[in-house]
Amino acid sequence: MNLAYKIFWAFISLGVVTVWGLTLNGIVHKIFARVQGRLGPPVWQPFLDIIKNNSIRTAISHGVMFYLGPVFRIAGGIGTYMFIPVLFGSVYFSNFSMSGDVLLVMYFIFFGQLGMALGAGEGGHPYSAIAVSRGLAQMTAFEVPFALSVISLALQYKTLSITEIVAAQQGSFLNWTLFTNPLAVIAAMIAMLGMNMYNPFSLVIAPQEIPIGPPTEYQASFLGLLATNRGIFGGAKLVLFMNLYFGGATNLVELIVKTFWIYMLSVFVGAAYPRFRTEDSIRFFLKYPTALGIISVLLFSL
Amino acid sequence: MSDIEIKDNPDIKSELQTPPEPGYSEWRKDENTLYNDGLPEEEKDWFCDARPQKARKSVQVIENFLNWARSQSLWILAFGTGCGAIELRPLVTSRYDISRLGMQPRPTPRQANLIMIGGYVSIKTLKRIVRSYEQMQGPKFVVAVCSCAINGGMYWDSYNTVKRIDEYIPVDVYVTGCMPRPEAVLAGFNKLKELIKAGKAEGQNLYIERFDWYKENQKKVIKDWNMPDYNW
Amino acid sequence: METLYKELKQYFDVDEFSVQKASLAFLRVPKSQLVSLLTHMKDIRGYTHLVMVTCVDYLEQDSFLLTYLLHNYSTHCDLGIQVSISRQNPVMDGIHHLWEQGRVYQRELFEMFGIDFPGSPDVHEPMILEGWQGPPPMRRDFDTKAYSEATYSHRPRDHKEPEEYMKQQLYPED
Amino acid sequence: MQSLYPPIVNGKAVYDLDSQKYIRVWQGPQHPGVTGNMSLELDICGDQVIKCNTHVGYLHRGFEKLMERRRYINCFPIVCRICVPEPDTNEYLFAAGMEELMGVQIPEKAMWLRALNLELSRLASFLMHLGGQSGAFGMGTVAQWTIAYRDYVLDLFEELTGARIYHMYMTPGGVRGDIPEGWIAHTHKVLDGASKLLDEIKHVMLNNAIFKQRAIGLGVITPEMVDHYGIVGPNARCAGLKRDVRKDNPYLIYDQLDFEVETETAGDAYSRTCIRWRETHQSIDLCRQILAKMPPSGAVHITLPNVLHLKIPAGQTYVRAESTRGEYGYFMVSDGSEFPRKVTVRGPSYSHAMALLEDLLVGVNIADVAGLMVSLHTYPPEIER
Repeated sequence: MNLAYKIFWAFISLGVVTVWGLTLNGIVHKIFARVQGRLGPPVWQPFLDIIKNNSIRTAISHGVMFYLGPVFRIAGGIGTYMFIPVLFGSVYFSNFSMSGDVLLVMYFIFFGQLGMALGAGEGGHPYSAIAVSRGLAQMTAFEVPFALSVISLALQYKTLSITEIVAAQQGSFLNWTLFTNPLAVIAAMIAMLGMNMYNPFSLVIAPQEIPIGPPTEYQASFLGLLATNRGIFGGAKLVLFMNLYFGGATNLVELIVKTFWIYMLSVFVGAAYPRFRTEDSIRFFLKYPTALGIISVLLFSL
Repeated sequence: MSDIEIKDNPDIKSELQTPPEPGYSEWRKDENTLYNDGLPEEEKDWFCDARPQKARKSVQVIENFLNWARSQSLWILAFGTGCGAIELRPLVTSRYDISRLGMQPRPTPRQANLIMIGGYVSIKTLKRIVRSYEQMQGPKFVVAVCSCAINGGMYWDSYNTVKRIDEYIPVDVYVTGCMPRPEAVLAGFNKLKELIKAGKAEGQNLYIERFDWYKENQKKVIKDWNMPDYNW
Repeated sequence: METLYKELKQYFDVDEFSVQKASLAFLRVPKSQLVSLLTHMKDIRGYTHLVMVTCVDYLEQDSFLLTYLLHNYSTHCDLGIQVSISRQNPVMDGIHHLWEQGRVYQRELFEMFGIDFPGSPDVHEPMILEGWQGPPPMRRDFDTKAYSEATYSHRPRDHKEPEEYMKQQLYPED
Repeated sequence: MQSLYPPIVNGKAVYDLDSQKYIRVWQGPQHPGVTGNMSLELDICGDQVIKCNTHVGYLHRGFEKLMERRRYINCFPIVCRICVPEPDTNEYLFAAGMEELMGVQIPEKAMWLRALNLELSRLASFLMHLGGQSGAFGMGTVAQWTIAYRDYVLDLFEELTGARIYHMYMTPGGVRGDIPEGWIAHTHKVLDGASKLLDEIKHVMLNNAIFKQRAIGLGVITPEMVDHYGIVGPNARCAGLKRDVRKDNPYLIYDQLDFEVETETAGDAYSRTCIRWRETHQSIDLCRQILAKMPPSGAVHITLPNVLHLKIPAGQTYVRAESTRGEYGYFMVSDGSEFPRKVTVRGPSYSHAMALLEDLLVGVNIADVAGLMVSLHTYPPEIER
């Protein structure tokens, strides 16, 4: 397959994951609403919000970096997604996974958030600045157990390539990392709770304290871009976790089922808990998940 | 109490006491700049002094589609300006649940399209309402709930509440009653949706069109005007 | 309450004692003795809770009547200590050192009646009214209706006047 | 290590906002974490608040002025609008003050109906508070449950009085009407549901580890502070003081009801939530007691002379009642004319939201500002009226 075809299919799969990520967002809002005893918004509400945000007629900018914030964010989201194989064994849905490994993907996860922090900082609103500092502090904290878990995987499979990690988990479901290296999976899933920004780790975007967090000043199409990224980045994260810990997927149905249930973990926890303070959540991340990660690394390095 | 009676935006033109003057008011330098007189001298550089311009519309077909999308995703500014805010809580919870209609409260004016004026507006709040309204990005809509926002209501002789909110910001839909029931407010929101779909809720452009008139009214009651003439 | 009044009478120039109900009485004290009486009530008599401070404007007598209402939690009795001050030069001693919320009441009284409390923190800062340029609004000679009509425009009624309309409906022959 | 707090000169903290060590943020009036329409001006250093100024006055309508130029009966529709979540206390107090000055006694049945109405409104207000408290710590689920359930209590009001929020039920001389048919059964159903909901809330909210972690030790009120700041109601009871107007100065028929004053000793936000949770139960219990003990029939109001020309003898009085936030009081002065000379409203939030909040917030993490503010249960219209 030549490069042009590759790019063509990568964009198709990007479209698929965007739609699925946004639909998942809609489903999640619906589930939250049902837990709270109401009907909730329609499942397609995130799409309408994006259209609405892009159809706003005026937009206020605060400078070049302010423009670039959402661009960095979506670049981070697309970058994360582009180096993950979506369907194992499929020539069409493998993106550029042969050229990058899990470290590159982790870099892109960081990249988007840092770019967003720069852009939001230029917004000039004190809430943006406070929320950026909290968000980056919390992000650094949850990257620790996630990184430990990835190191443990690298020791286990003797590779950093996601495709090879998925290949090693094929065969029976007992080959999944979930069963072969449960400690690393638990550490990484707790880190994912932090990444998804649902309760109890939602302080950064908490409306009651520092409303909305970094995107306080973002409006109109900037917000539309950020909402689109929520679909892409959310989908990419789920696909990454599925690949690393849950044996990947060989067809789209498997992908949809697995990512849905991975996402539901955040939802179940999120609906039942209040949120941590920043320092409490950092303390939490650096305690139990980090300990689990270290144990799993030690287990496979000895 | 609380009859469900929704009025269309009364044509403000017919009620204008003074038509917008062709010349420049004393607080405007020229056609495109604002004086920002209320600001101290050293702060004037920090604020934009451009006069807001009317927003362009797209082609009618696209505009119709966008209007439909706008009507399906109204984000309310979470600003409880008066007693009417108490009915906002039942509205977002399970009994009435406005999220069914694609509406959600939004804590920052930058991301909200709809401001709900909940009842009486004191002068101190009016200043914040004007500020929040101008910070919202258009097309933006205003729903005035409770009688007090329409004609002063119970507080018709109070020294600290304005009697007509439509002199200070353009209002799309009024909901009468003291308190209007949540159903009445919901009906008001549905009416607003119809107006948006029909392309009649152009409050943002109306505000820009009659900018001088609105500003003069605002400055008449807000005695300590210490903010820029237009809050970008 | 009567015995309390008799005891207080020995130390302070209190008069115009009136009992409203079993647990509530009012008395009048000269302006100069107010703070010492409040301190006495708070420290010795157990009237530790400052319920409120309010002011009644007696325009016809050209005076403000300040009422400091104290509550005793052990006997569950209230004592309203009233002090009359001149309307021309309304200055009063502050009680913010006795009760923390006193300063809030004093800010409000300054804003609403123009009674000055020298030394009270932030007393001259606007608390409720912002950019207010008229006279203190709670004073009796301030006419809120006239002010409102002069400042805010009235929405003209586009339907029938209710009085006329009901007259036509009910008594059409008149 | 450099001290977090700035030096204090002449009783005021001195610091330079341009030093980039401190930042000034405003919370409110347009902020979902602030109760009602008021604002906090916070100077923060890192995540900690070092100074707080409360700004009120966004809801000022000049009630005391408006009442001076309205006849007594015309004051009625506006007094209940002073406090939106709990208007009945205002109605009751204004009516009680008038009756006391006039020297009239209301019928027995009217007293029971008034007490029932007051307790139901306490229940509704507490439900909203519990929702707000959980919402302030990010637990939207409980907030949705309680605020939605409050609507059923409002339904009861609607059936009894004809209005959801502003009831205008307790008119001078009694109440407007008797209980409609089938209302008592409906009430029992709603009360049963409420106590079931409260048990669920206990499991989800009060026993939640994160909720405890955040609320315990937040904004401690010590017994010494209570009188100094004029703290009343549950905020005073959480410091261990048995102060309840319903027990201390019984009004209406509260001396015939059987209840205990709930107290806690910790004085922090968690104990305040627990007290309010228990008082919600207490309100449900009192409603049941009132329904059981209420005389089945009787006059519900006395006949007053033409209320439009009602002249009240000269005099002054102070009446108080226990609202959800504490002692609520009306000071009324009559000069013998048709208009009240002066009506002063003493709202409990007056001391809680201004002097107390400003001092309690110092040193608090900015994430807990909303939680602390809600736990004091302040409501701005009582402050500025």
